[in-house]
Amino acid sequence: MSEANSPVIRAHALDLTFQTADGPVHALKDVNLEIAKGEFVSFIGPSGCGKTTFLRCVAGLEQPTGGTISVNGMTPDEARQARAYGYVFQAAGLYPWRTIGRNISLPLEIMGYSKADQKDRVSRVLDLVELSGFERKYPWQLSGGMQQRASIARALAFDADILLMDEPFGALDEIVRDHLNEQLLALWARTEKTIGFVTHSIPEAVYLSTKIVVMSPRPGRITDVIDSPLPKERPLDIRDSPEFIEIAHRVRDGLRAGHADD
Amino acid sequence: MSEANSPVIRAHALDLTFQTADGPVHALKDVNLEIAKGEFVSFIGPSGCGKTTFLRCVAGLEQPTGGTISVNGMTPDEARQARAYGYVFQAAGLYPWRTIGRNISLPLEIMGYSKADQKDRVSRVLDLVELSGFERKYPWQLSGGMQQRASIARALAFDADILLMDEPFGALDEIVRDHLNEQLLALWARTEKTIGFVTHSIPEAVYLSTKIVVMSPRPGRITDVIDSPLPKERPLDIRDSPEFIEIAHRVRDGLRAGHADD
Amino acid sequence: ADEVTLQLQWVTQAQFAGYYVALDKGFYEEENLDVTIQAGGPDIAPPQVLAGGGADVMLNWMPSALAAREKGLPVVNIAQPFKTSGLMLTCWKDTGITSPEDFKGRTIGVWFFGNEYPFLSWMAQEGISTDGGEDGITVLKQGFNVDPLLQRQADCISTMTYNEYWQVIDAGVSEDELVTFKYEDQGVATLEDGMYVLEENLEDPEFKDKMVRFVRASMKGWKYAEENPDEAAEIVLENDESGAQTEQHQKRMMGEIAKLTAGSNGALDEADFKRTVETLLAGGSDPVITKEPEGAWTSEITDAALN
Amino acid sequence: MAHVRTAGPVLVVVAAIFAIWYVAVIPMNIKDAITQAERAGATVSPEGAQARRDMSAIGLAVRNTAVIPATYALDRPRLPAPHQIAAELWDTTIDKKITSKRSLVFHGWVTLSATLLGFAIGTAAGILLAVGIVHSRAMDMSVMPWAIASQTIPILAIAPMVIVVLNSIGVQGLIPKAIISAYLSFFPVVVGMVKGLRTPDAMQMDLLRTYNANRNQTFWRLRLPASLPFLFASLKIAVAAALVGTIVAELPAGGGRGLGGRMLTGSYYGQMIQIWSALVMAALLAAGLVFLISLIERISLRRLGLAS
Amino acid sequence: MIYVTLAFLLWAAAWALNVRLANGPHAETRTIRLAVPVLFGLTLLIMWELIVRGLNVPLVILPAPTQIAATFAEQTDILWRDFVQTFIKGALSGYFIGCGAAFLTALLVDRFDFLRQGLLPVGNFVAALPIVGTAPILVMWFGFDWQSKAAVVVVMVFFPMLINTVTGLRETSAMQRDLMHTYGASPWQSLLKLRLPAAMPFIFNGLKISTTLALIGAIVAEFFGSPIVGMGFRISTSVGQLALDMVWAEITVAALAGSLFYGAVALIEKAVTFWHPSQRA
Ligand SMILES: Nc1ncnc2c1ncn2[C@@H]1O[C@H](COP(=O)(O)OP(=O)(O)OP(=O)(O)O)[C@@H](O)[C@H]1O
Ligand SMILES: Nc1ncnc2c1ncn2[C@@H]1O[C@H](COP(=O)(O)OP(=O)(O)OP(=O)(O)O)[C@@H](O)[C@H]1O
Ligand SMILES: Cc1ncc(C[n+]2csc(CCO)c2C)c(N)n1
Ligand SMILES: [Mg+2]
Ligand SMILES: [Mg+2]
Repeated sequence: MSEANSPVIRAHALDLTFQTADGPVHALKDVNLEIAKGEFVSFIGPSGCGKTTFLRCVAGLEQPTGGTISVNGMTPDEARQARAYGYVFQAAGLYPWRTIGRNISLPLEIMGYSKADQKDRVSRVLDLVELSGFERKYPWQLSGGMQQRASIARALAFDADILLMDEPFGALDEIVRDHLNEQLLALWARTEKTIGFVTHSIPEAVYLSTKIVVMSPRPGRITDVIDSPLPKERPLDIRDSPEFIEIAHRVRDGLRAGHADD
Repeated sequence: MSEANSPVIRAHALDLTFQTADGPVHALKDVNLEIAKGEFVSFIGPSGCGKTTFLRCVAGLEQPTGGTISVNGMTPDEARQARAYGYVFQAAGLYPWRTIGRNISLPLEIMGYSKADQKDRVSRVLDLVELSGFERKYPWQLSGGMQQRASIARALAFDADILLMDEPFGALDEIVRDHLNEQLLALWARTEKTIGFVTHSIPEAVYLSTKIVVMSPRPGRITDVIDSPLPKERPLDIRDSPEFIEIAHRVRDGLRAGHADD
Repeated sequence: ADEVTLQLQWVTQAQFAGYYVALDKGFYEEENLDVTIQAGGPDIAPPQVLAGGGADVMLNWMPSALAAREKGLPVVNIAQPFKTSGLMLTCWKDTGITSPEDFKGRTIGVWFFGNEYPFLSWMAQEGISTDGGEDGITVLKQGFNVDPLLQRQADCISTMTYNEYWQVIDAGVSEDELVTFKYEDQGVATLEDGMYVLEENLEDPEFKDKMVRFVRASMKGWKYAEENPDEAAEIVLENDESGAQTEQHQKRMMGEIAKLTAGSNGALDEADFKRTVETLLAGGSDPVITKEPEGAWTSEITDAALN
Repeated sequence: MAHVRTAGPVLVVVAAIFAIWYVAVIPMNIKDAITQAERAGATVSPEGAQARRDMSAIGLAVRNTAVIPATYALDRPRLPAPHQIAAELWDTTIDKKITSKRSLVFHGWVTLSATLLGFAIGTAAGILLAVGIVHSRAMDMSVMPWAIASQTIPILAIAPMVIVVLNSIGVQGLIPKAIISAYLSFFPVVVGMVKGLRTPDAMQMDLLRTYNANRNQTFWRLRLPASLPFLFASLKIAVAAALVGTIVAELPAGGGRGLGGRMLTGSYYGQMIQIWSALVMAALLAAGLVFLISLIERISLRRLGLAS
Repeated sequence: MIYVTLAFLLWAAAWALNVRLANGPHAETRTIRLAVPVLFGLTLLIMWELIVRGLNVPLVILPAPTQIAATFAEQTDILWRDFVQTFIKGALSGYFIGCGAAFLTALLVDRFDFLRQGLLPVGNFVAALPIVGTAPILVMWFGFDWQSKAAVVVVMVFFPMLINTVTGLRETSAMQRDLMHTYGASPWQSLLKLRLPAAMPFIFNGLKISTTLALIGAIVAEFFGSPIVGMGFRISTSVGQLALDMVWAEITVAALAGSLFYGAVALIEKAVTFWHPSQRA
C-alpha cells in the first residue's frame, strides 16, 4: 500500500454497544467507512444516531465492541498517543481558570513545546481565528462565538493531521457561522488536513464537505454516503446553486428516511 | 381607534440600558414597532442584539428606560397581570418534579382554573402538540424535542392572545425542527394568536413569519422590517421557491450589514 | 411537702452517700421534705447553679465557696458533714520524691475549676513557684482521672483518699510504688464537702426551717451510711444513672468516706474554718481570697437541727 | 446494586484498618504490659518503669517479646484491641436488659431521643431562617454573616454554662440537650436551604412571573420542590451534628445518662474500653441516622420524580 | 422592665432601619453592605446589655457586654497568651497538618478507585465519631501540651477536607477530561493542569469548614487536660471561679479569631478561584 492512497481512517464492521443501567444501548452497528487523506467528511443524522460516538471511536475516546478501526494504520489509541488529533467539542470547553492564550497553549505545554514556540503558535492561531488582542482575557469575558473560535484555535495550535469537530458551530448565530464556515474551508484548503465534522445543519454539511455521511438511529448505521461534486473553491453563494440544492435534497431525504423509523 | 385595527403591540422610541458592574450596556435603542392582531413576527439578529430583551419588555419582565410600549392598550405589566401572554423560553424549563401533565397544568393552577377545566385543557393541548399518552411521564423521560413541545403546550394551555417564543427550537435537530415549524404554523392559522418569535435561523424566520424584524447589535436597533409576501398556506418545500430564497437573501443582507459594525 | 433541690459537686458516688441514704431511707420524707438530688460533673459549677436558682443547697469545697463569695455571690456554709480533708498528692516513688521540697522541677497534675486553690496556697507557703522552670513546678490541668500518673505524663497527681488513689491501685500499682502527701498532714487542709445556701435566702424563716430539717435528715443519712457502709454503697449504685460505677469501688469508697465524716455531727468547727481561711490567705502573690471573709458560715441551722 | 459493588473495597479497607490497629496495639500498650508483668514477677528488660519511661515502644516490644500477647488483654489499655471493644459492646447491648442502666441500648436511646428532638428543632429553625433570608433582603444582609459567626463560638466549651443557665430559668431534662444539639444542626440546614431555595434560575422565576404568580405560589410550586435535594444533603450533615451536640450536652449534664455520660464516666475511671465502645455506638447511631435520611431522601425524591 | 421594653423598641427601630437600607437605592454599595450586618450585631449587643441590666441578671450567670469589654481590655496579656497557645500552636498547626494530610490522601484516593470506594464510606463513619469521645483518648496519647490539641484538630478536619478534595478532583466534566485524553496527557499532567484547578472551589470549601472546626477542636480538647494556659483551659477554669466576664472575653476572642480565620481563607479563595461563577456574581 502506498502512503498516498491508503485511507487515513478506516472503519470496518464497527460496532459499539453501551452497557447502561437500563440495559444495553446499541449506538453503532456495522459501520464501514474509509476516509482518505485531505478529505472533509461531514456526519449528519438525527439526534442520538451515534455521530458523536463514531467520532469518539476515531479519537480513541471510546472502545468499539466489535469490528476494527485504524488511523494512519495504527489503532486509534496509538494515534492518540502520537497526538494525531485535534478535537473540537460541541461546547467550547475552555478552562475558566486560564486566559484565552493559556487555554490555547495548554496542549502545547502538555506536548512539551518550548516557551518561545508556544508563544509563537498561540499568536499565530489567535490571528487565524481573529482573536488577536483577546489573549489575556478569561473565557467568561468572551461571547459564545468567540469562545468557540478559541477552542478551534486550541485544536489547531499543534499540527495534528486530523481535525475532529463535533458540532463546533451549533451554538452560534447564522452570520457568525457562515463566516467561520468560510474560514474553516480556507484553512482546510491551505493545510490539507483531514477533517471529520459533525453537524445538524444540512446547508452546513453540504457547503463544507467533500463527503457527507448520513446516519440513522437505533442502532446507528450509515444509510448514505454522498460524494460532493462541488468544486474545492466555494463562495458562500454557491448555496443558491442548483447542484447545492440538489445535494441538500438528497441529504434531507436520507435524513427523513431515518426519522421514519421512530 | 377601532379594536380590529389598533395594533396589539406598539413600541415607540423604546430604549433600555442595563446598569452592570462593568458599566452600562445599551441593549435597545430607539426601537419602534407595531404588531397587529394575528401577525406572526420573527425577530432575527446576531447574538446579543437585544431580541430577548425586546421580548421581555413586551412581556413586562423588563422595564424599559425610555420610550413607551403598550400591549392591548395597557402597559405590559397590566397585560401581564391580565395574563395576556404565553411565553416559551429557549430551554424547555419544565419542572423535573412534575409530570408532563402537571407541568402543563401549572399555569392553570396558579390562575385558579377548576380541576375539571384543568384536566380538560391539559388533554386538549397535549393532543395539539401530539403528546397524548405522555401525560404521566416525567420530563427527563422525554427527548429534547418532546420536552420543547410540552413547554409550548404549557404556554398554550391558558388562552393568552399573545404567544412570545424565544428561540424555542434552538436546541433541536433539523428534521424535528421542520416538523415543529409546520405544526406551529397550523396552530397559528387555527387560533389567530399574535406571535412574537425569536430565532437565529434565516429559513425558519422566513418560513414562519408574516413579518421579519432584523436587528443589529450595540446598541440593539431595528435595521429592517420585511413583510413576507408568502401565502398563509405554506408547505415545507415552499423553501425551495424563488420568492422564499429572495426574502432569505434580503434577511441575510440585513444581518450582514449589522455584523459589519463589529 | 416542701421541695428542696440539692446540687452535688460531682457525679453520683459514695462521696454523697449520706444524701442518697437519707432519700432512700425516707429520712427526708419524715421531715416532710421532697428532695431532688442533682448530680454534678466536671464542668458544672455548683455556685453558678445556686445563683441561677437551679438549686436550694449546694455541696462545695470551702475554698471555692469563699472565692465565689468574693466574686459577689454571697454563699453561706450551713453545715459541714466532712470533718477531715481527703485531698492528697500521689507521686511515683521511683521519681525520688520524698518531701514537698522535691517537687521543684517536677510536673504535677492539679484539678482546676476552683479546686486549684488549696494546692496553690500550699505551694505559696512552701515558696515554690508554679510557673515551670528548673526550680518551679510545671502544673498540668489534670482531667478527672489518674491516667497522667499511670502514663507517667506527670510525676504527681491530685487524688482523693477515697477515689482516685484507689483507681491507681486498681490499675495494678502497689502501694509501695507510691508516695502520698495528704494536705491534712501538711497542715494545709481546707474544708471539703460542706452545705451552702445563698445568704439572702437565710433571711426567710420558712427557708431556714426547711434547711434545718434538711440538715437534720441529711446528717441522719450520713450517720446511717457510716454505720452501714455496704448498704449505703448499694443505695448509691442504685441511684447511679450512668451504670458505670462498680460495687467494689463504691464499697471501698464508702469505707474511706466514713473516715472523713466520722468526726463531724454536721456542725462546722470554727477552728477548722479559721485554718482554712488562713491557708487561703497565705496564697502568695495571687491569694485565693484577699480578706478575711465575714458571715461566710452560720451555726444557726445546725444549732436548730442538732439540738 | 451500588451497595454490593462497594462492599468489596470497604471490606478490604476495614480489614486493613483492623490489621494496622492490631499492630498498633503492641507499641501503644507495651509499657503498661511490661510494668504489669514486672509486678507479677516476670523478668523484663530493662527493669524499673522509670528506666523505661523514655524508651521507644518498639524497642521495648522487641526486647520483651514474651509480653506481647499481654498487650491485647490489658484491663486499662491505652489502645484497646478491636475484639476487646467488640466484647464490651456485646456485653453491654446483647447481654444486658435494655432497661438496665448498664445497657448501651438504654444509653443510646437516651441520646437518640434528645438528638431527634434537637434535630427537629434545628431543622425547623434552619428552614424558617432560610425562608426569611430568601424572601427578605434585610434578613439576607444582616443575618447571614452572624449565622456564620455564631458557628465560631465554641458552643461545645460553653455547653455546661448553657445547661446551668437554662436550668436557672426552669428548663431541664431533655430540652437543654436538644437546644445545644439544635444549635449545632441549624447551621448546615440554613446554608443548604438558602442555596436550595435560590436554585431556581431566572428563567424558572420569569416563567411564574408571566403567570403573574404571587410569592406564596412561587414558594410552594417552585422554590420548595427545587430545594429538596439540597435540604436532604444538609439534613445528613445536620443530623450528625445534632448527635455530637447531644453528646456534648450530656457530658456536664450530670446524671450521666446517655452515651456522653458513658464517655465521661469512662474517662473518670480510665475505662478506655468503655469510652471506645460508647464511641463506636455513637458512630453507629450517626451512620444509622444518616442512612435513614438517605432512605427518606430516595423515597421522597422518587415520589417527586426528582430521581429515577 | 423599662430596660426590656426599651430593648425591644430599639430592636424594632433598628430592624426598620435595616429594612429600609437593604431595600434602598444604595443597597449594593460597600458601605451599606457592611453597615446592615454591623447594625444588626450592634442591636443584638445593646439588647443584651439592656436585658441583663433590666432583669438584674447576676454576673455569675451572664455578664453584660460592657463588663466583658472591660475585662477584655484589662486582661489582654492573658488573652494573648491563651490565644497563642490554643490558636497558633494548637489550632493552626493541627489545621495545616490535617488539611495537608487530607489533601495528600485525597490525591492517593483519587488515583486508586479502589481506595475511593473503600475509604470514603469508612471515612464517613470515622468522621461521625464525636470529638468529645476522641479528645480524652488523644490527650492520653499525645500528652497535655498543644500537641494533643493539634492531634484533635487533625482528626476533626481530616475527613471534611478529604471528602471535599476527593469530590473536587472528580468535579471535571467528561469533556474536559476527554480533551486531556486527546492530547495524550499523562495522569500527572491532567492532575496539575485540569483536576487540581477544577477542584479548587471544593478544596476551599473544605478549608473554610475546617477553620471553625479547628478552633472548636483545639478549645474543647483543653477541657480534657492541658497546661495552665490556653483558651479552653481559661474558659473551664474561669467558670469554676465564677469569672464569667473572663469566660466571655475568651469566647469573644474565639469568635473574632474564628471569623477572621474564616474571612482570611475566604479572601484567599476569592483570589484563587476568581474564575468560578460563584465568585464572579
Ligand atoms: N457514555 C454513554 N453511555 C451510554 N449510552 C450512551 C453513551 N454515550 C452515548 N450513548 C447513547 O448512544 C447513542 C448515540 O449517542 P451519540 O452521542 O453518539 O449521538 P449523536 O448522534 O452525537 O447525537 P446528538 O446529535 O444529540 O449529539 C444515544 O442513544 C446515546 O444515548
Ligand atoms: N440582565 C442583564 N443585565 C445586564 N446586561 C444584560 C442583561 N440581559 C441582557 N443584557 C445584555 O443586553 C444585550 C442584549 O441581550 P439579549 O439577551 O437581549 O440579546 P439576544 O439578542 O437575545 O442575544 P442571543 O441571540 O444571544 O440570545 C447583551 O449585550 C446582553 O449582554
Ligand atoms: C465541679 C467540681 N468538680 C470537681 C471538684 C473537686 N472534686 C470534688 S469531689 C471530686 C472527685 C472525687 O472523686 C473532685 C475532683 C469540685 N470541688 N467541684
Ligand atoms: Mg453528539
Ligand atoms: Mg436571547
